[in-house]
Amino acid sequence: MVVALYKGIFKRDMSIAFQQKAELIQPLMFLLMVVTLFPLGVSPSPETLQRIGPGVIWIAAILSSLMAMERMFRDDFQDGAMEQYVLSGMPLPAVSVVKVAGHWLVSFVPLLMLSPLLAVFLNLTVDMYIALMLTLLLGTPLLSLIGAIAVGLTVGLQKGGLLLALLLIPVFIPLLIFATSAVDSAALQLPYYPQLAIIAAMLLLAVASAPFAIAYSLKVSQN
Amino acid sequence: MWKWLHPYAKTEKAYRLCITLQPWFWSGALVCLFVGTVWGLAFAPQDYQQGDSFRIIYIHVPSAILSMGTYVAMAVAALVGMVWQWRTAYMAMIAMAPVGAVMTFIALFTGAAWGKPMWGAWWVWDARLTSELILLFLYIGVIALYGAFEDKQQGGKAAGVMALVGVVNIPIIHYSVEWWNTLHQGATISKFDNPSIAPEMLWPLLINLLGFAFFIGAVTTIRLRNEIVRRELHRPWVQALANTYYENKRT
Amino acid sequence: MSVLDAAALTCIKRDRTLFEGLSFSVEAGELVYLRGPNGAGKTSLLRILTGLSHPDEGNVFFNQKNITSFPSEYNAQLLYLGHKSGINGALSALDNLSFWMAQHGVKQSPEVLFNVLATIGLVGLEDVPVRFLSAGQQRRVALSRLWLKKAQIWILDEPFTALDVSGIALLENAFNEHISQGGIVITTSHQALSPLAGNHRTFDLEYQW
Amino acid sequence: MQFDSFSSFLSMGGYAFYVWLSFGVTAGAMVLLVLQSYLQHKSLLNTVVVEQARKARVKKARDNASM
Repeated sequence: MVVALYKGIFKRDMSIAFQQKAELIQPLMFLLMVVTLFPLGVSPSPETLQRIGPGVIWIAAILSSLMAMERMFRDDFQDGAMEQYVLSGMPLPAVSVVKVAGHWLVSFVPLLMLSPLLAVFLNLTVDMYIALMLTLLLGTPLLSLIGAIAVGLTVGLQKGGLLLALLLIPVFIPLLIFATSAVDSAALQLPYYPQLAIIAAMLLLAVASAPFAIAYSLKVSQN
Repeated sequence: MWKWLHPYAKTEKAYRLCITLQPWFWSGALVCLFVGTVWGLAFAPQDYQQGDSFRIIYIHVPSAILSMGTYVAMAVAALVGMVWQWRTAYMAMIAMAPVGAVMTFIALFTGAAWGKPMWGAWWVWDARLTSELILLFLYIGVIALYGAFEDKQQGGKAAGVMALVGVVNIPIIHYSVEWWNTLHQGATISKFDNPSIAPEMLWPLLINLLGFAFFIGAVTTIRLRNEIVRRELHRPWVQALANTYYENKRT
Repeated sequence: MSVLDAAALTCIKRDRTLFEGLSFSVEAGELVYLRGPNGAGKTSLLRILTGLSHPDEGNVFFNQKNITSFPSEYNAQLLYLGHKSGINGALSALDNLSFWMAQHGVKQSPEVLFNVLATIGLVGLEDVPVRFLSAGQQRRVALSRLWLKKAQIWILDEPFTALDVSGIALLENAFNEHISQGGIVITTSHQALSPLAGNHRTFDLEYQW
Repeated sequence: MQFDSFSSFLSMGGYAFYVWLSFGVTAGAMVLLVLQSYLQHKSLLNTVVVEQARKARVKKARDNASM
């Protein structure tokens, strides 16, 4: 019976997300355009693009995720659904995990599907692309989970958008460092499993602790 | 001035005009595309340098030209809508936008596929391909802006302004990208010029261009009819239209 | 025996004590009309009663059990409607209500939903995204949960806002029915309650500087 | 005819993959666009019929309410 409740929340989030398709596509277009700026700004020669490629893709992914992140709790908070969730007696950490999973599915999976095009734009080799995919697969849930904590805190504020970026960018730096170094070592045909293992460890830590932090931050902004 | 054009400002007349135009567009498109493609693929001579991969020109160049042409047509429709306050002009602009975006996508994809055997990479930051990509972003901007408005009337006006801003920027983007390309003239990217086209290569190209233009006209009329129905849902003539549509579908 | 008790509640918002040492109790079948000037802390008091926000001092008891230590029992019997309706604009009234009914574990068939929406005067608007409805109609969609979820305690914050005359009569009628069946209604409203809502106890909250 | 046999026509002088991919994607994009336009047309007419059904439902409710 309880699973049905969470399935209900997930289904509701999906239907709300698909009602507002534009809000899903816009961060992706932002990502594509930011990546397009680098060859124009830096240089179109394939060697330079390949060297800066991983960093460009990851930085653009983080920036575009910051834009989509706010949508996670904003609607539910503004129309009062968050209050009803708190009062519905369901454990808030579990509810927030369901909402974070829904948000990850809706905004990061399209990003993963777009990554081949970005790899072609920045002239990445096949092994670099595989490493990039692995780091994205492990890294983006981490972005969602940690991002949800900050979104929970700033959702009550009117001007939360930019503040969210200021809060989250420092926290995303370790992920950025290990992800880009993994792709760089893939470019040099070196093994990149240590970096992946560190990212996976950070993800597991987040999965274990973030839901409670999210639930607490939602309660704080409720008050 | 232009008295004969005024009746088409009213939506029902414009709807009827679309219905009469559509069969002509479709027949023109099918004939020209068939003739142009078969002629280009099978009968036109090979290019002495690139061999048969050159035949992609018969869809790349028409779609590239028409992607630019559709954007200009969109801007003209926006201007007409703005100056003479014609709602149908805005609807035509919105009908054209996705068609132009698809044309730009076709030009991009065929350009990349054509470049692959030459440059060895699926995507190269060649001047024309880059400005074509930026044009696609302009199209997506106009479509996204229109989609963001709940009140389609207001959305049409806003998208119209963006279309005009875009059309002013197209030449600026084109020349700055050209200059950027020559500036970064890396040894790896050989300046790829359109080979001088022999007459028997040119004819299928022109026919295909006409074919694509007819195709754009046909799809735009369908989408214009959609926009008109979407905006006039409660008008009696649309109700009658929907009922007759479902009557003959049911019998 | 009182069902809901507030013991020595104190609430301080932005360094201003809204109320201090506030105690009262509500028996079954009672309609409490919370009155007070703007800024007196009515909304804060209601949110403390529901457990949404915590008082600086004091506790709230439901059937003599502290609501912070036994939240699930209290939540099952509580229905709170704040200023924000809890209805998502992108979804239709039907989707919203069937979602909330499933969350409350109340199995409702579409017919019941359609009937409730009809009694609340929303015929023909059941499948329209809620954002296209007027403020009064959106308020009615939120209020239709009173008919759908069987909860003993109704805590309503300004439920009459944006309602027209027929809406107000409908709601007061529902109050009367609810308290006659032993329910509790605690509500605020910027206009006086008509006798249609049945006998009620007014509770005044002074504005404290 | 530029090609002596149909198979050499298909091979396109060794560039078969690129030529046929381009033509295929172009045809595909055009067909998808036309399909989307017609589906949109059908769904719009459908909304008109749904609107009429809604008006009938409201009128019926008002009639038996006023009875």
